[in-house]
Amino acid sequence: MSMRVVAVKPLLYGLIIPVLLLATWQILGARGMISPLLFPTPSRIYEDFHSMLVSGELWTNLRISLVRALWGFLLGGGLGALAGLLVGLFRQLERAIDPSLQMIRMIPHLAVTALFILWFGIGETSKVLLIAKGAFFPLYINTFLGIRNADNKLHEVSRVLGFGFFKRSFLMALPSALPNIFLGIRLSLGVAWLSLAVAELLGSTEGIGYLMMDARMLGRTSVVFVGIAIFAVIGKLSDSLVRGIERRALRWNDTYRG
Amino acid sequence: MGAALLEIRELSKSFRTDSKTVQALHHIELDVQEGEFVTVIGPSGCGKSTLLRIVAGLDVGYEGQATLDGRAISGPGIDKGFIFQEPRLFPWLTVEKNIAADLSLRNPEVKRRVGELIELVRLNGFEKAYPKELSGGMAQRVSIARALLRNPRILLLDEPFGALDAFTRAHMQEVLLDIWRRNGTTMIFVTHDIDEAVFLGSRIVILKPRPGEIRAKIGVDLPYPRKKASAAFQDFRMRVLNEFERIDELSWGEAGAGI
Amino acid sequence: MGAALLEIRELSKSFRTDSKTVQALHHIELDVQEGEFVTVIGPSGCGKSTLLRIVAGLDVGYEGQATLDGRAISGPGIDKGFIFQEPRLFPWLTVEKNIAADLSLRNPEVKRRVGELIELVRLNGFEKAYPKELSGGMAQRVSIARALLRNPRILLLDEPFGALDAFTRAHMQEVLLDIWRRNGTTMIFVTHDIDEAVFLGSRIVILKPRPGEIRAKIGVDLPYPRKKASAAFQDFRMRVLNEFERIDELSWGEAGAGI
Amino acid sequence: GSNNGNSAASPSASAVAPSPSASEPASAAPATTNAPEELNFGFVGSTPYTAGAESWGIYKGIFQEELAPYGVKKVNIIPFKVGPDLNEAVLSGRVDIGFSGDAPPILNRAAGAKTHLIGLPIVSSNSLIIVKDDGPQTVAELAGKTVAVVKGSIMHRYLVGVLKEQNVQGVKQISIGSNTADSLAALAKGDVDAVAATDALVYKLLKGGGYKVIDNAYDHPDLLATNATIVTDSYLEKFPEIAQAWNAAREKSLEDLKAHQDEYYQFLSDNLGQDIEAIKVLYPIDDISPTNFTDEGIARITGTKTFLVEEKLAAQDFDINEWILK
Amino acid sequence: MLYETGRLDANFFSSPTDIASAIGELARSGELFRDIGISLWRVVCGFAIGGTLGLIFGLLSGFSRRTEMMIDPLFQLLRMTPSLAIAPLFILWFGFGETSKVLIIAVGAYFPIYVNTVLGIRNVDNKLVEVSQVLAYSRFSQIAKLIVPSSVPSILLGVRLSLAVAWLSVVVAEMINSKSGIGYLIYFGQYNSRIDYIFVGIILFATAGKLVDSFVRYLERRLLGWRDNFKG
Ligand SMILES: Nc1ncnc2c1ncn2[C@@H]1O[C@H](COP(=O)(O)OP(=O)(O)OP(=O)(O)O)[C@@H](O)[C@H]1O
Ligand SMILES: Nc1ncnc2c1ncn2[C@@H]1O[C@H](COP(=O)(O)OP(=O)(O)OP(=O)(O)O)[C@@H](O)[C@H]1O
Ligand SMILES: [Mg+2]
Ligand SMILES: [Mg+2]
Repeated sequence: MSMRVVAVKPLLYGLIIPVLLLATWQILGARGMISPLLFPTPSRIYEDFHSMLVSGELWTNLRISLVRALWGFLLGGGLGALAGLLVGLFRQLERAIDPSLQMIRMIPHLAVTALFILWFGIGETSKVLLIAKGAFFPLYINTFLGIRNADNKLHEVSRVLGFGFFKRSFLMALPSALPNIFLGIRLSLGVAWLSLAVAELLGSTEGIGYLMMDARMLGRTSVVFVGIAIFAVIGKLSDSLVRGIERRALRWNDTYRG
Repeated sequence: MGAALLEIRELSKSFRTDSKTVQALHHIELDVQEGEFVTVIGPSGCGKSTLLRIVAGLDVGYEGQATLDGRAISGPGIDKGFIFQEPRLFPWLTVEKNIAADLSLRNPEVKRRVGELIELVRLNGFEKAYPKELSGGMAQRVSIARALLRNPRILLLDEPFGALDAFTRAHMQEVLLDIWRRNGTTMIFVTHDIDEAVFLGSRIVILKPRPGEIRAKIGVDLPYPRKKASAAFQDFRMRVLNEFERIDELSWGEAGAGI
Repeated sequence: MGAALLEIRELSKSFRTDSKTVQALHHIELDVQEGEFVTVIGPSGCGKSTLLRIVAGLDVGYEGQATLDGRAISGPGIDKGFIFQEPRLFPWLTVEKNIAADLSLRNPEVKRRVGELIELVRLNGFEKAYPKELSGGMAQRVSIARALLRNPRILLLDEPFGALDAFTRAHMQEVLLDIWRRNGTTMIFVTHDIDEAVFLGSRIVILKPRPGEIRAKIGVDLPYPRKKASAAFQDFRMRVLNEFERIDELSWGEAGAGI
Repeated sequence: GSNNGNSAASPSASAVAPSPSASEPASAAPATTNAPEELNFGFVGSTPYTAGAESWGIYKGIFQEELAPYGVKKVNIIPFKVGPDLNEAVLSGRVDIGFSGDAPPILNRAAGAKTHLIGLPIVSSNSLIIVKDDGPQTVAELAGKTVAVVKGSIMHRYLVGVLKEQNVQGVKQISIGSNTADSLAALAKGDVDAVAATDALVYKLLKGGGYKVIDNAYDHPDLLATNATIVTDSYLEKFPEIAQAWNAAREKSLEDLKAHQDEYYQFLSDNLGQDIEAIKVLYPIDDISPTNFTDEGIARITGTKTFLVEEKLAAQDFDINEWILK
Repeated sequence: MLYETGRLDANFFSSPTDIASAIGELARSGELFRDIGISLWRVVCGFAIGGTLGLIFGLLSGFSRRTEMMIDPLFQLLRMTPSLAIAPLFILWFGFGETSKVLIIAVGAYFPIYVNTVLGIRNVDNKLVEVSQVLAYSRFSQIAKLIVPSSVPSILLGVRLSLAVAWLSVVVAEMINSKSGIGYLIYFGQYNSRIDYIFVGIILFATAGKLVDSFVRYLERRLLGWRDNFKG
């Protein structure tokens, strides 16, 4: 089996179900068995997608959303990983801050939008921070648990070799936690991406989330679906990217491969 | 001889688990002088690893005293090298990086020493291999090299040669004796092989199990290099064997005869 | 003697990694008869474990043929027992549950046999202990008991006694011989201990490394039970040692002398 | 936000007394008896019931009683947070009769939803512009400033109308958050200079001090909005007499409501979590329109539609008169 | 304190005393317990459905590469789909009753468990997999006695994330046609200028978060005593 085949096969398998679903949807829609107002047919959605693409409207909004999601993810995810690392390494710190973080974790975005606006205004800050709030937790918890899942045997090795705090973190704890950290990154990216929908409510005039809200308000369902498809596809792409990096980074892992 | 480098007094250690309590060590008394080569033997599960771990500073929560250089042992340190019973390599690092561990291979001095050690443990060609690509014995040799790189003042070895074939083992014994002689490293060496214990040790400590107690301490006054075939060697071997055999719980007829 | 139980023809196996390709086995030819006790020795990293894993059906992707009962080995099965070089216990199961593994301890027959085996490997009192509470040798004995419980037709042992002290080891050797005699189990036993190889095997296979090839196959026609002190035993030992020593890459002067 | 839907609870401070209607109660003899057993009535709001004769009637069981002869066994009353939610439910056929501010059903209809208008239960929904005490003092001062408003809502229509009327240029309009609280937070923070809102949502804020209203729709009667009741065509098919049956029930409920005013206010107070005083100011009974269409109502809803079409918010233009179920 | 010195805007914050009195008021009327009860019930049902399915599909996908190739991309697409897209579908299929609320929560709860289960399985030590092969475990034994126990740490992590998402989804679920529940309480507060209710809601969510976390930690202690892992 050549490398090409290896890379293409999973893709083909993965396409089976989505393609079947889309085809069914298109056929049922075309025959009028699904309300085209509620669920415009894929071809209709594609037409809108195409015209938005050509007009440049799509790209402008997408770029803004991407930048927001990225900043939010970097900020929230970065802090989450850092906090997870510290809390994972220090029991005292865990006692001190983990309970509060666990409480904050459960507070819904929608309940605090007014407070975010009050504190951070309606500029980019509040949007990015709201996304960051969402992206923080999956990475925090996964990093934390990844570190706590580190094999004590290796921890003992690091002690015997006289590793200081930094070496212990970066040469022992962090690599041990890598599989979990990658998962955390994937979950955080997803959350960051989905938080856009709420964040772009906060006084936005552009962005994919805004576009969807607006279209929904005005009953332009096919535009809503363009947004949904973009969310899904870009989300999936970013996820696949992380998994690609993960596969390379975790080559050393001798684990079950299914 | 002045005060001993390592002093162990009335050392007891027990493990409490949900189901029961195991007394791993009981009233151990042991002094180790600077530069000594102490070999420790004893039946499986008698507390050899536990003793080594306490000296390394990995296990605390024991009773009695264990002092190194007159100070209570508070934790592991770079001056105490430890070779674990299993290889315990970092799975994400290649052989050479595992040996270097926290030292950077970009440092030419480190690079050179790592290269030397790889040669010494006969792993040339496997510098870039990951632990999952090594055989059992190869992994064990990597962990030995890792401990040797650091030139510790005291080296604690927990059955380091257990997974090696007779020849590689003999080679590694020579390597170890060489290091001992050259650097004056204090060695505490746990083994299951009585020949090995006699061949290497300037003193042999025999433990008996449950509770782990010292059965005997035997000074080996044979000159180095020792010849395994010599009569004097065989004499010592028999003495150790006898002590070992008297360990009550393990006295089972004929089996011992052939060892 | 009819067709061999296990037939290995022109077996080669190489591992490809990012950095290079390692030829672990090269043109291995070996027949094992039903009820034979084959011991395998060879330097560390020469491919012993790889050979055993292929016979067990754990490694596929080799060249040449390996047939059991005339059929190509397609995967692991209940008729082939395997004792790994490391204990590989399930960390979430207690000792007795590790031995029972997928069998239920609520079955009184299983319970009885597990109890017997625990007695046999001398782990009484540790039935309820978790792997992390065991010493290295104790864990290894659990894994031996686990394989013995299943009464396989062919038992593949990869240095099973490596972490055991001399006496426990001698005891386990007796236990193994006893099982072999009573059940007629075919044994393929990898060891580093030449004494052990001669003491147990009805035939000894000597491997040489890189590429892993068979250096010699020596039939041991000493009657059981063997006496390690006997002249005939020592003769065989020397023969094996000589073969071993001639393995080119590993010829290093004096070291071998004392083994 | 709800403000978009300008919830049925849309209040008014003045009492525009509607001309008493002379409509006949529905005929007692139903023509069909095979109407679906359950009728789903959806409205925009956040509480189980809202202001108006419909809620009251359903609460008291008057609708159930009136519709029973047609075979309706159960009337469900379902709140939706925002207009689009209700619109989607209407599209999916899960809501048979919808009740909200006029903008959402117009937008839905313009986008192709098959519905008909069967009533304008309120025809004088107010909107206003609120600022900080030290903010712009007149509509004219809004020039070059930022105003928070929900796009496509009655407040939006009012704001655009007022600005046009007074020829104020360069006003930046933005939508903030899912509810007016978010817009008000932006006002408090100083990120916007004014918010176009409805009375109910700013009542508390005004009472607290520090804010004031600089303009409201009562001063521009053309810009007052209506609330609309629509029925889906698919439901109409199954139950052709629904309009008259529904309106008869509403008529009866309205009479009952007027006969039990204190009870009604108490009911609203319990439901909306406000004290009676506020309820009386925010949801005066006089605000509830008669059941029949009035010219004033039709003019106002046509105004909203025209606005939505002009602003290119509605997907396409349509004729309100054709929309009204005859 | 901050509140009393006037640093916080009374229009957007409630003083602790206000919140306490709101809680008292809600508790007296029995509304508080009804709201907690109903939200709790929805979370439990939604989590039970979503969690179980997540576990099952996670097992399927983790266990077989082929299944993973088939279903995983779809799930990853769905995972990135805003609930906004899903809500109307649910209304269409399931109406406004409890079913759609519970299912919206189930969808939220599904993904963390699914993803973590797949990871847990893919992190099972290959050495132990070989042991199970050599011992000729049946497919079932392999799942029940090897894969599941060794992925328990990961699965529990998934449970933890899932429970959180389930609680957060309550807010989405109770957006439509809800007449009770904590999400409803928050909406009620938002749309009727009852800031104190919003804060009561926030406090309830935070408390739920803490409790859920303590519960999973308790489970971890009970179930994972066998582990020899880094303790910080
Ligand atoms: N972490 C632990 N928890 C509970 N019991 C333990 C623990 N570690 C060791 N023990 C017990 O202490 C005793 C001594 O163990 P130790 O590992 O020191 O033996 P050992 O002499 O090194 O044996 P071996 O030669 O088999 O390695 C054993 O009975 C073992 O069960
Ligand atoms: N998974 C693997 N990937 C790459 N190389 C491997 C792998 N497994 C084994 N090897 C290589 O194959 C050779 C033989 O390994 P094997 O484990 O069979 O040796 P062995 O004879 O059992 O040695 P030991 O006595 O040290 O256990 C070694 O050089 C090793 O590096
Ligand atoms: Mg030990
Ligand atoms: Mg091996």
